[in-house]
Amino acid sequence: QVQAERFEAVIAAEQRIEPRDWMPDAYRATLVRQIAQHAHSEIIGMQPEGNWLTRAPSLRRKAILLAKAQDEAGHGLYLYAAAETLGVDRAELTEKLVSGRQKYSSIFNYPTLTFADVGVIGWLVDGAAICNQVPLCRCSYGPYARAMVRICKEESFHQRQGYELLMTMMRGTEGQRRMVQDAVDRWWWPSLMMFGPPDGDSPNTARSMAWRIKRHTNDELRQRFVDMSVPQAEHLGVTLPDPALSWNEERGSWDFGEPDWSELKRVIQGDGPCNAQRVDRRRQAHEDGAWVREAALAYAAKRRAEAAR
Amino acid sequence: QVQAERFEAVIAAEQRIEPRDWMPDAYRATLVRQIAQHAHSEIIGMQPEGNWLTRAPSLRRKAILLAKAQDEAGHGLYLYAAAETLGVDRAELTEKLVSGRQKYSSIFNYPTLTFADVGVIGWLVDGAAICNQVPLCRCSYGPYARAMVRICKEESFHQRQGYELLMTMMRGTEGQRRMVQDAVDRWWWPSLMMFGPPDGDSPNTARSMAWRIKRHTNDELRQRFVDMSVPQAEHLGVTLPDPALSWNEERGSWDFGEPDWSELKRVIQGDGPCNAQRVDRRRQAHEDGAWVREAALAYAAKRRAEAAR
Amino acid sequence: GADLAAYCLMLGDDALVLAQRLTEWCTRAPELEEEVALANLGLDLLGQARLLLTRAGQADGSGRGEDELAYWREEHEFRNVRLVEAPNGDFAHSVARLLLFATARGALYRLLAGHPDPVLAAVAARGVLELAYHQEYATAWTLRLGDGTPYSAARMQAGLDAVWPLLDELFVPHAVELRIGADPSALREPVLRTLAAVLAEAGLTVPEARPLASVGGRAGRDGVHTEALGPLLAEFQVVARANPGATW
Amino acid sequence: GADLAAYCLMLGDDALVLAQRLTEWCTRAPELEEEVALANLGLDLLGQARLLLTRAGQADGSGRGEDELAYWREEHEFRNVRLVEAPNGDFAHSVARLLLFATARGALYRLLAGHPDPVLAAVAARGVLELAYHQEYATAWTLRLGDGTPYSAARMQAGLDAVWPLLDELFVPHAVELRIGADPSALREPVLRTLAAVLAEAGLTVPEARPLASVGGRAGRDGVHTEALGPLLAEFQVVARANPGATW
Repeated sequence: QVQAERFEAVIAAEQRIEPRDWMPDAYRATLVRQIAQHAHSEIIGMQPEGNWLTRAPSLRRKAILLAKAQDEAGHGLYLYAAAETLGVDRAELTEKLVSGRQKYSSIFNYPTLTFADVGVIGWLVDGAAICNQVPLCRCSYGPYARAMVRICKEESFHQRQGYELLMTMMRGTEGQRRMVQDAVDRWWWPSLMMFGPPDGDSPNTARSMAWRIKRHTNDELRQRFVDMSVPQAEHLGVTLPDPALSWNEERGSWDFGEPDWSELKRVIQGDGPCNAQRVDRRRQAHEDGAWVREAALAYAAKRRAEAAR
Repeated sequence: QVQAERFEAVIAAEQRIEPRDWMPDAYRATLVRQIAQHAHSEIIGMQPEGNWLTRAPSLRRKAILLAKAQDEAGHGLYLYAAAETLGVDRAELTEKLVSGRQKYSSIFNYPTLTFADVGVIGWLVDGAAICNQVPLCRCSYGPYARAMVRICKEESFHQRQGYELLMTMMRGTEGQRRMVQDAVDRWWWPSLMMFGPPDGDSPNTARSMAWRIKRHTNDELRQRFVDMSVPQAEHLGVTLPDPALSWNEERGSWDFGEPDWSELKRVIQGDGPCNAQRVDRRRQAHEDGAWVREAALAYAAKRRAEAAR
Repeated sequence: GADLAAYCLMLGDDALVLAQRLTEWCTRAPELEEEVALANLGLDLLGQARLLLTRAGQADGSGRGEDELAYWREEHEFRNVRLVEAPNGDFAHSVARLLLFATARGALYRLLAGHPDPVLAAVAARGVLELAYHQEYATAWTLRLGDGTPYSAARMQAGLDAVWPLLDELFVPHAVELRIGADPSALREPVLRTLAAVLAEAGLTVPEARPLASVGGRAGRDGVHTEALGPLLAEFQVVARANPGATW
Repeated sequence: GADLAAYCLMLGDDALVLAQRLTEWCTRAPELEEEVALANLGLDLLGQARLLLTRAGQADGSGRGEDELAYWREEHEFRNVRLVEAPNGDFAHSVARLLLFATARGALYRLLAGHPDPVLAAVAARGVLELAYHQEYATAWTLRLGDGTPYSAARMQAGLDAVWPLLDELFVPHAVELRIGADPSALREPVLRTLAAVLAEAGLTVPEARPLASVGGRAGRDGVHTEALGPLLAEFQVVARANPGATW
């Protein structure tokens, strides 16, 4: 009881809960689920762009993309480490990912079909991720908040690189401009859906906000993203595929159309264009690597045994 | 003794030995080895050209190449069937191939590096094979001789198609002509080596000739091939990479340089550019297919059991 | 003109892309007889593709030949369903895909054999016979693998489960198909019935998998493919594109 | 000029092609730490390749940039040794290749750090540090796998056996190397000694495999490669070539 009051007080004072502090089971469970999904998203998120690594059309872009993939693996590592402070381990979470028992961001279940997709993922997907994540830098759970600070810094670097790629392509050939517009057409709506279902359909939001795990509702973040993206699209010279998009003088915000929530639902249920492919790839890598991980453990055990002698 | 005399008489009369006839063990062993090597060569020989199947630059050439690969698998089937008439089975021979205990023609241990290689293999490699094989249509062992009749007919069709591809390429772009010349430069000497070591180095030739398994010495066949190929090269407009090549008025034949027998030796010993790759691919296919073959056997056994009921 | 061309591209690209996947089996088949058979299926489909692409190039008035259409279009201009571009997987996976495709395409060709366009009608008429053999081949292997060993039955079921979500796209009518071809939604029932009978005989389960979602309502027939098509085309087109202006 | 350019292409292509093979590991590594490490090695090699190709384009007077050289040369114009183009195989196979390459290339860079060409000298000087890390990484994994489980030891030995025939090509001097670079045959002894020590510690056997034969005396440095390079380049170059005149 005293512990619970102390916990509430820390939250109310906008201070951080640390691993050794007492916390409610539901708080812990919510965080584990969220951090795990976030970590999984970083790892699965390497695939759509990784699809273009071997085909990047300039050595500079290849280096940028490879560095980004490396960053994402690193983000996964921080986040799994943050989850481990809550008493779960990485192997267990990976097991849940590859067996389909834990989710990752649905956006990664769409295919990347041209090199422009790499740029659009940087611009829109990383952009949406940043909108989601910046508030998490002030999340009540210390290790997660600190991981987010570092991750957000790198993500905004990735976003700038993505946008810069698109700017370069828009100044290029007709074919390049067509590729950019086509990629925007395919990624715009899925990006909006990254913020999750409409607030009315998001039962856990209130509790997460009370716990300072979440800071804004899905719809608030979605609006912020749209308001940020529309002028960027104009500057880029692309059309966003939403005829309902219009400036609302009164609200000082952009009105926009309704995403196809039934599509989101299908993707979340596992029937998206790439769900099976993404999980299969991760599972295959995990299974193919099992003997390597075992060997490393066996080797380390032998060295420890020697040292103990 | 009577049997041996009858055997010798059949051979002397240029008639055929058939599967149920008595034959000396050494005759049988020589034939098994030769037919198996020949069958293996058809199957391994699918790989160098098969390398370009998915990349053939026109649909017509893709169809031609696919039909050729199909023919080669068919040739392998006839030849394994011919070997089976001598009391060995296909599975046993395949086992010997994939474990490296039986050879195939060394020519297939060279890489195919451009699409022109497909044409040059048709022209030179199939051409050399035909020189070797036409006499085998009169081989003393009936099933082998009959298989060769059918095979030779298809091989000469392949040779004409290869030559026709090269003619088309030589009439094409500068790049295509360069590809053809480059391919000829790489394949000419290995093709000459297809006839085996010089006669002085070929200890089994005499016995095989006595048995009417072989009809001409290696050097005779090699000379025939050179005499046939030089005017074809001229007609094509390519240079054969042998400065010693010159018309010998007296012999009514072309003089030519000495192949690099040490290279042939290395390739035969297993160190050629593609030996490991070729056998690995065949072994991989064989191993990957094991469960399929087992399933087919199990299914057939179930159907037989049902029918017997 | 434009509709007929678009329709021929759809059917032609289906055949072309699946032929390419079948050629990938060359030198990798489980048995020599399968090398021969798979090459044969590939040759049939390649032959259909050549006639259909040639017809498309005539019908759209562009005068593009089969090779121009096969080698010089970009990925988003290909109109094949996603089923045919999926990687081969193991032998059971390839058999499963072939079973679905051959059953559905054979049924479609039967409808098209009376098409007013003489080329399309001729391709369909010959295709009915060819696809009947493909279907028979795939059915025979489905039975062997499904009712072979426990391992092969598991592989066969896994292959079916993997390709099943891609089946439905063959039955979703595109506007062009409704205008000029046959309505493929009419095939759903009979094809599913045929497949269910084969699977029942093989002791396999009809997968419950739902259809693979499209991207904002667009899929293969609209030029929106999976990530598998790009690498397939890169390999397919590389030599032709490296030699512009060449004849082969 | 021409010799320096040719030499920079040889070393640059080695780095470029191996970087490409390393990037193929991305999303396929056995552990996340290995994802990070392999990407890091790839980035180092890609960095070296970019400097060396740029230098080659300056030195031959053609003014070709790194991308023109990387994306618009044909296979026979690539000058890398065949070791780097071989397919990755499993993790042990990739580790074995990396061990051989890093040990030999590190030794070469040490010789080249005092090269009269300032760019080459700078690449080599930084490369010495980078390759030392690559060698350390490969050595650590060779030990872990060689002295891990019986299975991993078998895989590691198989990987070594597979790549060993390709090692010798690194030590066969090309005329250009003798004229402008360092004689790589001087590296044979010390590199083999280093490798033998690592394998001994790992409980592995130094393979007895003989060097892979060349084709009529020509190999990677002469532009005569294995069948693995063509498909690698097809994938590598496809987007750049599909968009001539584009900037990225």
